Amino acid sequence: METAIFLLFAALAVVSAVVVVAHRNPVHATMSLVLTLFSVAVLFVLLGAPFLAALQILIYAGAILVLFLFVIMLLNVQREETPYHGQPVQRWAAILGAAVFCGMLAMLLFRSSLASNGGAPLGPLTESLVSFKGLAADLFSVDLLPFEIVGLLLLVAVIGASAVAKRPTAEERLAPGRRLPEGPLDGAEDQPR
Amino acid sequence: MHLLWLIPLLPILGTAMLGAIGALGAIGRRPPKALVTLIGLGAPGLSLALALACLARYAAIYPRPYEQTLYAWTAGPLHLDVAFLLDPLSAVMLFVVTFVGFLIHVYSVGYMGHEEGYRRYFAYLNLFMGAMLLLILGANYLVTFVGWEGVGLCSYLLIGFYYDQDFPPYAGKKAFIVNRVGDFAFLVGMFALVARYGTLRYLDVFPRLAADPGPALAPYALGLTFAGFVALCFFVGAMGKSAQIPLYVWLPDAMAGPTPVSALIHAATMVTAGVYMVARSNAIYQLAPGVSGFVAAIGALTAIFAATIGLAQNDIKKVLAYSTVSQLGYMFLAAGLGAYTASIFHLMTHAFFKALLFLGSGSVIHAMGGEQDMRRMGGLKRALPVTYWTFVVGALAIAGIPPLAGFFSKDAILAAAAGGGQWLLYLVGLVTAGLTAFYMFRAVFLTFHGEFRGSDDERHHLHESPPVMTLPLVVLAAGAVAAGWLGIPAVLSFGARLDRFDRFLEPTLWTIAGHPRAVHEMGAGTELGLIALSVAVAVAGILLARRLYDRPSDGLTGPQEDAAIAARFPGLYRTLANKYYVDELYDRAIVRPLARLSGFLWKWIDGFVVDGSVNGSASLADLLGGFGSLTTTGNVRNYALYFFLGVLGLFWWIALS
Amino acid sequence: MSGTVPISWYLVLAALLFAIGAAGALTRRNGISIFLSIELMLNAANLTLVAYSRLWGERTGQLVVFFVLAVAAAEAAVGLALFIAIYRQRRTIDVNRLNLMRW
Amino acid sequence: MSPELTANLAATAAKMVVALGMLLTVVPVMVWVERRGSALMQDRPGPNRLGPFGLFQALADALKFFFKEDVTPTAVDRVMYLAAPVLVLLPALTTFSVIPFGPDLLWNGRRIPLLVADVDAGVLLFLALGSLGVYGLVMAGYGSNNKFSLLGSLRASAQLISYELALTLAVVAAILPVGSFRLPDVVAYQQAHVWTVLPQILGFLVFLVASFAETNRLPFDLAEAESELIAGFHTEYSAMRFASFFMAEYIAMTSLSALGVTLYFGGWSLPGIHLGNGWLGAVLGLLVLTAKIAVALAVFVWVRWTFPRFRYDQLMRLGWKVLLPIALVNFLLTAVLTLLGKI
Repeated sequence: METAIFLLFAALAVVSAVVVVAHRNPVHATMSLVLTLFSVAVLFVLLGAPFLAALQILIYAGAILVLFLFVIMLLNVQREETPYHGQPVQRWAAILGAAVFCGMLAMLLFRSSLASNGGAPLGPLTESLVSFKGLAADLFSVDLLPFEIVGLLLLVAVIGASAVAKRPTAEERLAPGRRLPEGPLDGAEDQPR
Repeated sequence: MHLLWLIPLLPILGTAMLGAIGALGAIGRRPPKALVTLIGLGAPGLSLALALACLARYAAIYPRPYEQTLYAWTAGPLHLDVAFLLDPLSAVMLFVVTFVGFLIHVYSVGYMGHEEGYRRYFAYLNLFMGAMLLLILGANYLVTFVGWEGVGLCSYLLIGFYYDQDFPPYAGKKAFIVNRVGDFAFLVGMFALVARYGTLRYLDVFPRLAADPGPALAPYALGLTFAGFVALCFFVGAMGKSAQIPLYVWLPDAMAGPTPVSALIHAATMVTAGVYMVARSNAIYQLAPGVSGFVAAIGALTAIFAATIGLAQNDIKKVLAYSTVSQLGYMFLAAGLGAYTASIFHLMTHAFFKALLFLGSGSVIHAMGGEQDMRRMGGLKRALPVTYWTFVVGALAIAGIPPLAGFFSKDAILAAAAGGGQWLLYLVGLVTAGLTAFYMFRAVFLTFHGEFRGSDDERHHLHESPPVMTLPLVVLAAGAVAAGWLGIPAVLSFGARLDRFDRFLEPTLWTIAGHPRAVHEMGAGTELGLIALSVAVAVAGILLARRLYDRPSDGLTGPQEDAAIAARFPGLYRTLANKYYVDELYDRAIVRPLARLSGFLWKWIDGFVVDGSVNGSASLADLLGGFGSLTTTGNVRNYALYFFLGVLGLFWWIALS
Repeated sequence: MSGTVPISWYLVLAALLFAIGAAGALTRRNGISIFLSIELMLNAANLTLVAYSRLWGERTGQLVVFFVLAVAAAEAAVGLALFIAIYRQRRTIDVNRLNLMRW
Repeated sequence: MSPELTANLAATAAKMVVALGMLLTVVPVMVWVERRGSALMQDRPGPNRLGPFGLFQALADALKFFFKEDVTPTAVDRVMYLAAPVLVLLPALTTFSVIPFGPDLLWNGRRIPLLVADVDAGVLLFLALGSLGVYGLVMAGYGSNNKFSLLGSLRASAQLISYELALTLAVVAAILPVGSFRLPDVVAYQQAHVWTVLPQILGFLVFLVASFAETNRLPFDLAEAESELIAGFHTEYSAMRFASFFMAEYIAMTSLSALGVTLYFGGWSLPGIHLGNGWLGAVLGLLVLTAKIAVALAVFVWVRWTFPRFRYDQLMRLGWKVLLPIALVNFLLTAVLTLLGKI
């Protein structure tokens, strides 16, 4: 039963991940990523981390990716603008590199002790691993400092994001030394090499 | 006497102080002139006082040399000390340099009083005094060489004193570069000495040479013995410093400096350093008779050569400059003949009367507002009586009229030539003496007699110099009269031994084992005859000058007379006036080929090879950088790829190997 | 759930997801797509962390995932704001055209 | 299959039937309530021809949707366009699974909790699944390839993630004293103490306002503001697909109402009355819960026909500058008081 669930969602995750990187339409890609996240969340539940699964969906799927979609629609990002010409090396090197990475990881996996005992069934889930209380207790005692720092980071990120994305006021737009093109830029200097 | 080291140090300190007070300029204030004068005169003055005190003390231990080691510098087996030596030879030089030097400093206060760079002038002059004293007091060749280079530097600085004009800096460079040739030979000589004897200390080298001359007589290089080689090297050094053929060319041009400088450096002291050096190294020269003969020949040649050029010069300082070259030739003639005492004797008397003559000419130039051409002078004796009379004393002294100083010293040299049987050299010396008398009095008559030939402005400007300038003239004139009395030759002593100078210097002459010094004996009659002859030649020269330039029977003025002579002997006169075209010859034979070689080195070796390799490596770096910059596409994805591949590599390295 | 699925399966899955994300981040030209690929890689890392957490019975891995989530949120906020700003200036978020930082 | 598993599956299936039946019957009822209610408020008859009080009007509407021609515009992004209605419906239906609708049933010696998904992270699951609802709207708007739709879904997504914050904070504050994400625990806590609405009146108000926004109901229905965007994200939909959006809206309302009454008004319980763990208790619990939800839905209808529509900037300002700070303060106060043991 568990194996079946794993296989189902693992396959779903991989397929949707491929769609994420392969689909030319960013909205589809984002939607596909939602699916991947959902699958991974299910795997989190299998691994005894229901809290993280919930967070994954609540924060990642429910907030971050909505933000992505929001921006995609706001900027009206259509299909990718420039074709691949002139950069075959980049593409194939990247894909090859990813493959090599996979291979190396697999090699590492089979060389390590996981190869011998990794296949053995795991022990039963412990209460301390699954319960929210244990996680919360750690978060507010052992890891209090990182927790606070993360809070600070989020605050900074909020302020920074609003500062960066803020539409310049009329004066700022007219200030000397600023160039805010209203239409598409002339292509000459921007032609991809 | 233990304060000997202060004598050269004081003027150097003076220089340092004069330089330091220049820092006042940083706060926008000029150093007060009185302070400059105080330091500039005080340092050599104290030096003179100390020198006199030391000499007085030295009398007690005479004739033993006194050596003072300040600092022992050891480099492996080589011992090179900062040490000073006081012996009869350096005592004479010490007296001459400090005494004449101080007088010229005093004179300079008046002469340079209205010039820009008063402080700079005294700083250089003090530095010169220090270096010169280092040169003569040095207890080994190295200290002497330091002084030697120091005076060369000061000479360069002072010749180029008027650096805002065109010619003086050029003349300064010329002096410096020509001197380098000699200095190089001097260095080579020192190296040879070190290589063979392992020391440069006078009181080491000379006693060993004197005790065992054998090794020094072994063949060494250039077909010469070791002694001959070293002697030749030192003489080439002396050629440069003391303006002998063929390295004399810088000295006439050196007149571009202020006149007191000409008097001090280019007449009285520095240029005699070569003579001093040869005399100091007499042990070596005694072992190298061939080179000594060469020295004598060069001296004689220089003497008559410069004298003939002096005949046709119209610049009063040029006349004196060639006269100096000529007199230095005399000194080398004597030194080459082994008459070292005679050469030093002449050196001393010459210091007095040539300094006097230069300072006199300076007084004239001062009065003329900078004019140096004798053709624009004339009749100055009424306006400048003191200058006139002192100048005449100097001229008589150099002409060799008894009983003035020049008579005795020149006679000593001629006697040495005649006594050694070198009649050709004697003849040259005699002719030179006549020529000297002639051109000196030509200068006297052209300058002081006759009618004034300058502009009205200059006539109104004519004035006798202030006492601060005339007083040194008078003192030097007294010296020019009396200095010779220290060395009255035996035949004129009437039984008394009045040749004190010879005897005083005797301890500095080394007696080489197995090489007894030649003692030339002449009959008293012969000697008296020769003296009479030389005096007659001098008088004849003076009279001829007077006939031509003072009371012209044909009603011609001096310059017109020159023109007439030039018309009668055009080729000869032009050759003399143009100094035998030596400068032009050097230009063609040495300077231009050197310039072409330098041009070649510059364009091809430096420009192509050196710059090429430097630029080439830069270009290579640029090229490689160009390849490298191909990776800098500005495309973030490319960078991300590099990063990713790097991570892969790290991963491989850390996790899998 | 007694854990019948070997932990190495999770790790292989995570590696696969990571590789896919890496390939995507390096081949896409659209800024947003690159961002998505990076999120994918983060998720793969998270999966690894949770898997190890399960393997050792330790909560630490889960805690780290929690922090990763927070950081990802911050990163997304700032990153997207940057894209908006860039879009205002250049009317594109195609990273091939955002190549001013060369030479 | 072990008998244990079989029993569990059977129980779960039964609970799902109950829950689904409830949710699906709510829709036609709500259509009728909405129309009659609005008519009542506007002092007009409303639909009154079909059946008693026009009750069958809703059935007629449903039949109409079933038999209308399904039009799919040619320029749409087909995957998005077709998936959107399902995705809208899915979270609305699933969220209800964590709502308990009666006391635990003791039957055949086994204790059956009366909720479909009895998980520890119940509230979280509700919020997580609810947050996925936004994707349906976004996909619908984007997939329609229509600028009005796109604008509508943009508005919807921004609105949803904005109000989700306040909503979540209010919910968390409500369950803070309970110390559990399980909703049965929440009900038990309220039975033991007092309805949460009393101490959490501030949180409840935030929850209430945020609920209107979350369900895209007036006064916050800017995503489908007909005067500006025709019908917003579902402009291009027709027939059953349109009906899906329609249903999703009411089901979401119902689910949210269920969460609200469970959190703040004791859920299936009544204060001071113990329903027992038998069948009677289960039926009574279900009835009590239904009644409470009905009241809540009535409030939705009441509000809809009472308030005017907000402007979009007003909506955002309300969400970020009023509700969020209130929710934060409320959360902080609750946390401190809980820590001090005052609640």
